[in-house]
Amino acid sequence: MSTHVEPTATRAHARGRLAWPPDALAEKALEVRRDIVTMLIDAQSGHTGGPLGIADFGTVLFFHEMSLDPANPKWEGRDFWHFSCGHVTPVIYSLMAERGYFPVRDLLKFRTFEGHCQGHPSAHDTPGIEVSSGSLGQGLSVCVGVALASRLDGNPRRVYPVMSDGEQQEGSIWEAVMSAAHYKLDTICATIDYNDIQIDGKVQTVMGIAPLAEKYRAFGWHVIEVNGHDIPAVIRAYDEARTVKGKPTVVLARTIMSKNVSFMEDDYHWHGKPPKKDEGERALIELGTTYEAWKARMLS
Amino acid sequence: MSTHVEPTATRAHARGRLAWPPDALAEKALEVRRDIVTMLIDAQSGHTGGPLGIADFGTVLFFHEMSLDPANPKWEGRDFWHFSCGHVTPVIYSLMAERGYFPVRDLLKFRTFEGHCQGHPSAHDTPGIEVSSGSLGQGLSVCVGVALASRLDGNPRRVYPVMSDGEQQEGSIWEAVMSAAHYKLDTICATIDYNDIQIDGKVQTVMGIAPLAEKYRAFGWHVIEVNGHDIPAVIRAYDEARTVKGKPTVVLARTIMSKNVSFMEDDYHWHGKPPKKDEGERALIELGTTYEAWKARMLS
Amino acid sequence: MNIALAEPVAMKKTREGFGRALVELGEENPSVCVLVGDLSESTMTHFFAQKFPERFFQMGVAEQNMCGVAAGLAVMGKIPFYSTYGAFAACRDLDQIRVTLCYTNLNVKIGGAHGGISVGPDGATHQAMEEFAIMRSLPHMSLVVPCDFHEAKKATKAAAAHPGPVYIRFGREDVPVVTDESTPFTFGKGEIFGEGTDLTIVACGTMVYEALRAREALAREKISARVVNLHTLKPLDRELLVRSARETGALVTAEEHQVNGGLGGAVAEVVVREHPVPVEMVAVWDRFGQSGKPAELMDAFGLRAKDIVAAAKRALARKH
Amino acid sequence: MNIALAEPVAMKKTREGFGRALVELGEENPSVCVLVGDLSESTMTHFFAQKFPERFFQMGVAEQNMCGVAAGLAVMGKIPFYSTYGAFAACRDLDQIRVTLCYTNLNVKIGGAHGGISVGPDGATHQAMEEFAIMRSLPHMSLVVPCDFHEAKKATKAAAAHPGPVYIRFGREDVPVVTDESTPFTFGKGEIFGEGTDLTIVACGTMVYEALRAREALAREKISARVVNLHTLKPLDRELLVRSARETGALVTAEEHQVNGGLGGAVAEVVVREHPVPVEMVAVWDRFGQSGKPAELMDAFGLRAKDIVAAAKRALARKH
Ligand SMILES: Cc1ncc(C[n+]2csc(CCOP(=O)(O)OP(=O)(O)O)c2C)c(N)n1
Ligand SMILES: Cc1ncc(C[n+]2csc(CCOP(=O)(O)OP(=O)(O)O)c2C)c(N)n1
Ligand SMILES: [Mg+2]
Ligand SMILES: [Mg+2]
Repeated sequence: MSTHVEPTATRAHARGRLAWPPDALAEKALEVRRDIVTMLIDAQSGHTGGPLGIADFGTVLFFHEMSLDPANPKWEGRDFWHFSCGHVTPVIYSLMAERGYFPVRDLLKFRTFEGHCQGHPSAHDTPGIEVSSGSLGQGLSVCVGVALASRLDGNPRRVYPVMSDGEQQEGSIWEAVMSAAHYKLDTICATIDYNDIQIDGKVQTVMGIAPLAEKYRAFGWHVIEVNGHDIPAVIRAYDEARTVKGKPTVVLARTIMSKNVSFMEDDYHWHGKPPKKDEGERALIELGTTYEAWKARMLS
Repeated sequence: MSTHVEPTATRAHARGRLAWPPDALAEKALEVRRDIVTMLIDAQSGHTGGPLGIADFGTVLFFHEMSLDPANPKWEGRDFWHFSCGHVTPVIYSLMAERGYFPVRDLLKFRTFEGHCQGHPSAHDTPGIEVSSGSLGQGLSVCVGVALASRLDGNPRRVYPVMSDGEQQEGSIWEAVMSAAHYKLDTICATIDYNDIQIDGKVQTVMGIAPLAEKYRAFGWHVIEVNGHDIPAVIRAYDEARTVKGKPTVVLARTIMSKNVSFMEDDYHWHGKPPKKDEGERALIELGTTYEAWKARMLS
Repeated sequence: MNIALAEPVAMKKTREGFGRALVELGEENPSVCVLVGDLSESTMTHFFAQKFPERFFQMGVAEQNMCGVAAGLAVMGKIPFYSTYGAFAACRDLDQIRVTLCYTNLNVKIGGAHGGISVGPDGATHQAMEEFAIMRSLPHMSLVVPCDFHEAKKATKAAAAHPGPVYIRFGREDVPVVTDESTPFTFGKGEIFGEGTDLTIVACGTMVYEALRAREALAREKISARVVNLHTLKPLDRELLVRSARETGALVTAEEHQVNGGLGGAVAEVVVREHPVPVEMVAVWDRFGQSGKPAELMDAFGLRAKDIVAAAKRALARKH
Repeated sequence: MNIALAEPVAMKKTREGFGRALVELGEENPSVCVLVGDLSESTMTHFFAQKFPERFFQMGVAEQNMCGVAAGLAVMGKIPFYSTYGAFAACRDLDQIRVTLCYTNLNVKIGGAHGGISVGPDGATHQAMEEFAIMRSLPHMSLVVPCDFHEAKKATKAAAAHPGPVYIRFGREDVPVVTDESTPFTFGKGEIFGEGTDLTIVACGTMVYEALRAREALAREKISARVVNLHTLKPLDRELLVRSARETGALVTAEEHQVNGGLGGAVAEVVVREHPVPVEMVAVWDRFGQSGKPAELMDAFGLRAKDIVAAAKRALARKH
């Protein structure tokens, strides 16, 4: 499953693990950011900051790490991914579309009555979304269940929950953390978007979760701390996780909210609002394109 | 409030902190165990193991550590106590009755239609119970609220939540643990009945919570580990807790379920069932009395 | 059909029907899994645990996680049943039930033990009496309330066969066995357990037995009461309810549950929309339970045949 | 009383009424405290936070703990209001609400923001449409659903004055202002917002405006509809409902909530017990919401004046 596949647009639909090289991943992460900003300009509703911060490690997951089959989302050889922080749909949908789950143009119907890209992930509407989310703190438990089922079936499937940091305040997360260690689920490799921001401000000010690494260690997990924007480092982190036996792994991905859009970076006001048209156009220029050009690319 | 009061039956009703000496506390703990077994023989329903294990540190709380006024349960100078593990009502009610909240004879109506001693603590029924409980994992949050309110009022009140160890599996506990540290509530001194037993067996087998001390430390608490049956050591633990500033304290009281009844000790089958009449009589003999004698004492 | 009560009537636990059915399901279908929240004996899932340890998951005292783990098992094609006391099954993990289970429409079954006031000495916290209202409000959720041991077995098997989330409510105590293996049971359909023309008593769970006793008492006073065992509260058998309203002109509902939004509410909603007739409700009147012997509590909370008889007479008096 | 709608009608958020009322309460009563789960602007509790930082408690994304902490504040004599989105306020901490708040009967107020399908683009997970059924089932709990900005303020103030747990439901969007400061509001009592003789439309929340529009449309067809603003669903104004059933002979209920166990259910339960008449229900028909513009969704889910008009005609046709 880990045979390296050449990164060409078409091969993004390929079954299995793409294992793209870092430069190709960086390029794709840039495209994902452009998708995110463009879809939010059209939707005029939705979350900007988290998705832009997740773009880098998210791209590593979808285009390097995970074994997937977009054409057949329920492929039995697939790895399982689930975003417990359902509000980051712009990056989830962009990664899915770019990977080939559905046409990129569908992103332009984000949060509309007609589109399938709901405000929060809906298994009922979007091909490839296996479990709905949007209420924080529920997803890690689902992944524990998936890992237990895969073990029962003798399926080596790896399981990739993605969580946000504010979400770590939910007690249900710690129930799931405790049970994953209790059942020694070493197929679980969670990633936490550790941007230290939530809706009302800095996570440490709202309700401190530090020292998060020590918390996970005390709960019996293997912890890897990494710069979530350093693509080679993120690749190494997931490689390391695959070598861990007898305990689950959490990758604490230090990120900057709204990364790569200067006037949005590390600002909690961008947690849940979309850019106005002009703000979005400025953002896209910083991202090396224009609204018209990128929208045309998305529609093509 | 810490003036030492002579331990005489009558003085158990005294307002304030009794600060009884260890020998008097040991004697009272023995009486509490006798109450527990006797009330359970009559009720033929209820929890035996947890309550017998809590008797020692519970007696230290009610007869040494806490400032209370049984005659006026809402006394504004009172410390606040709350058993989050509501199922241990036999020890709660015995401690309350022995301390003077209500007649000891009321214990003999435990779990009956007529009595006020409900199966789980009911603020609606029992004088001195301030908050109902029985659903695990809710009580520490209540104590955080009490500590915040007391701080707002400039009241130095200390707050004493009691939790069980199986209860540590509830995520709501970790939400409360996180918030108590976030708000630096050093007036909170929690005790955990760490008997390593829950309904279905050993806590470590059912759903491991170890290393519990490290978990609490990683969540920003001061941790004191103590033998929950060593009365002088428990007294020292609570003394130490009063010196801790800027963070809450948890006393991990290592206990033996059903302590001091040889044929019940450390056996999870005694979590939730009462002794049959003959079993109870044997237990009371081990506790240095008889059913008739102790019941007469309770009725007097 | 007219159910004839054996004299003396045998007594058995509905939760045992659950536990036994799980073992049979485990034998029939390797996808069936069971999860429990540190209550394997109370929920009688220990039978399954002994037989299929590898498919039994002890989740400890963590209901939210138990629900989510069951969801994950279902995503991978398993048929998970998770169980704890109904008060916690319906309330502690409701957000997970709503979003992860119901919105995704996952094939997860919930066994809620210790439902009703008849739970007895444990008192109010452990007497689940709000689950009907809660589960009825959730899209995609089904709700079944078996009346005895045999029906509990059938309901558990039917839940496994029905795709999507299902909540099944069980009681704590031995309750009268009113059905046998051969009594018909169709998920989503009520059953007439006693024919009658003057009014219809619609009951579920333990109240079906009380309804049958009430029918006997009413018969002695020349009042002909139909008894409907409405074991499935959701999806609701509207057709049978409307037909009973039309044919008998008055209804009495009987449930071991709060009066707001439960069986009585479900019946009232159908009746006013399709065929308004007088309805009297026998239920817990918007109050918490308390400790006591199950029988004492059933009496004190007005959940007996005599209370159904009195309600029947009030309903008849209002019939025009 | 007959409410006259201003043309054009002003638009304002009910949750802003909540936020403004909290500030006034904070000024009047030093015991009033506010807690929020990382949503201070969405719940508009930030006004209070700015004015009374020492009495404002940020609890982060931890609803269960927020409920328990509020309980502790109440035990010590404070009057805590805690707030988050209704979907989470009613579901994530329901076990705490049932046992710690309701069973103890503590003086805690819950502000559930973002209720109803009109929440819009966020989609199903964030559109709370089950809270009425859930809160109605809990002993000691009260439930208020204000229809506009002014009523939201009054409801918040009334909740502070009423001892015991109270849940108040707010919406996300600007909604028509149908009342003013002087419009009467009594906790636990419905208000007749439009007199009528042929039938009665019982509505709450945003649907009160739609009901008033429906009344105008029906009037044009010579149908005289009474409109009752039933802002308090619990305790229920049985007297007014029964009187309306008796005087007008047919009812239509209108709510931005699931059809099972909500306003329609509450009305149906009273009507069948006291004065059976035809009732038609305008509600969300046991399905999850979705993304879309609030107006699109109100249309698509059949929650408009025209839907009430159609229901009214169905109810009249069944009236004898
Ligand atoms: C159970 C629950 N409570 C509250 C919310 C509302 N909400 C959405 S995102 C969020 C927190 C945002 O912080 P974080 O999880 O760190 O995401 P980020 O802002 O970094 O994208 C909250 C409170 C929710 N979705 N679910
Ligand atoms: C939320 C909740 N889930 C389940 C239960 C049922 N229950 C009562 S006690 C208990 C666990 C017992 O273990 P522990 O807390 O350690 O108490 P101990 O046996 O040591 O007295 C459980 C699962 C409950 N009371 N509340
Ligand atoms: Mg964050
Ligand atoms: Mg224990």
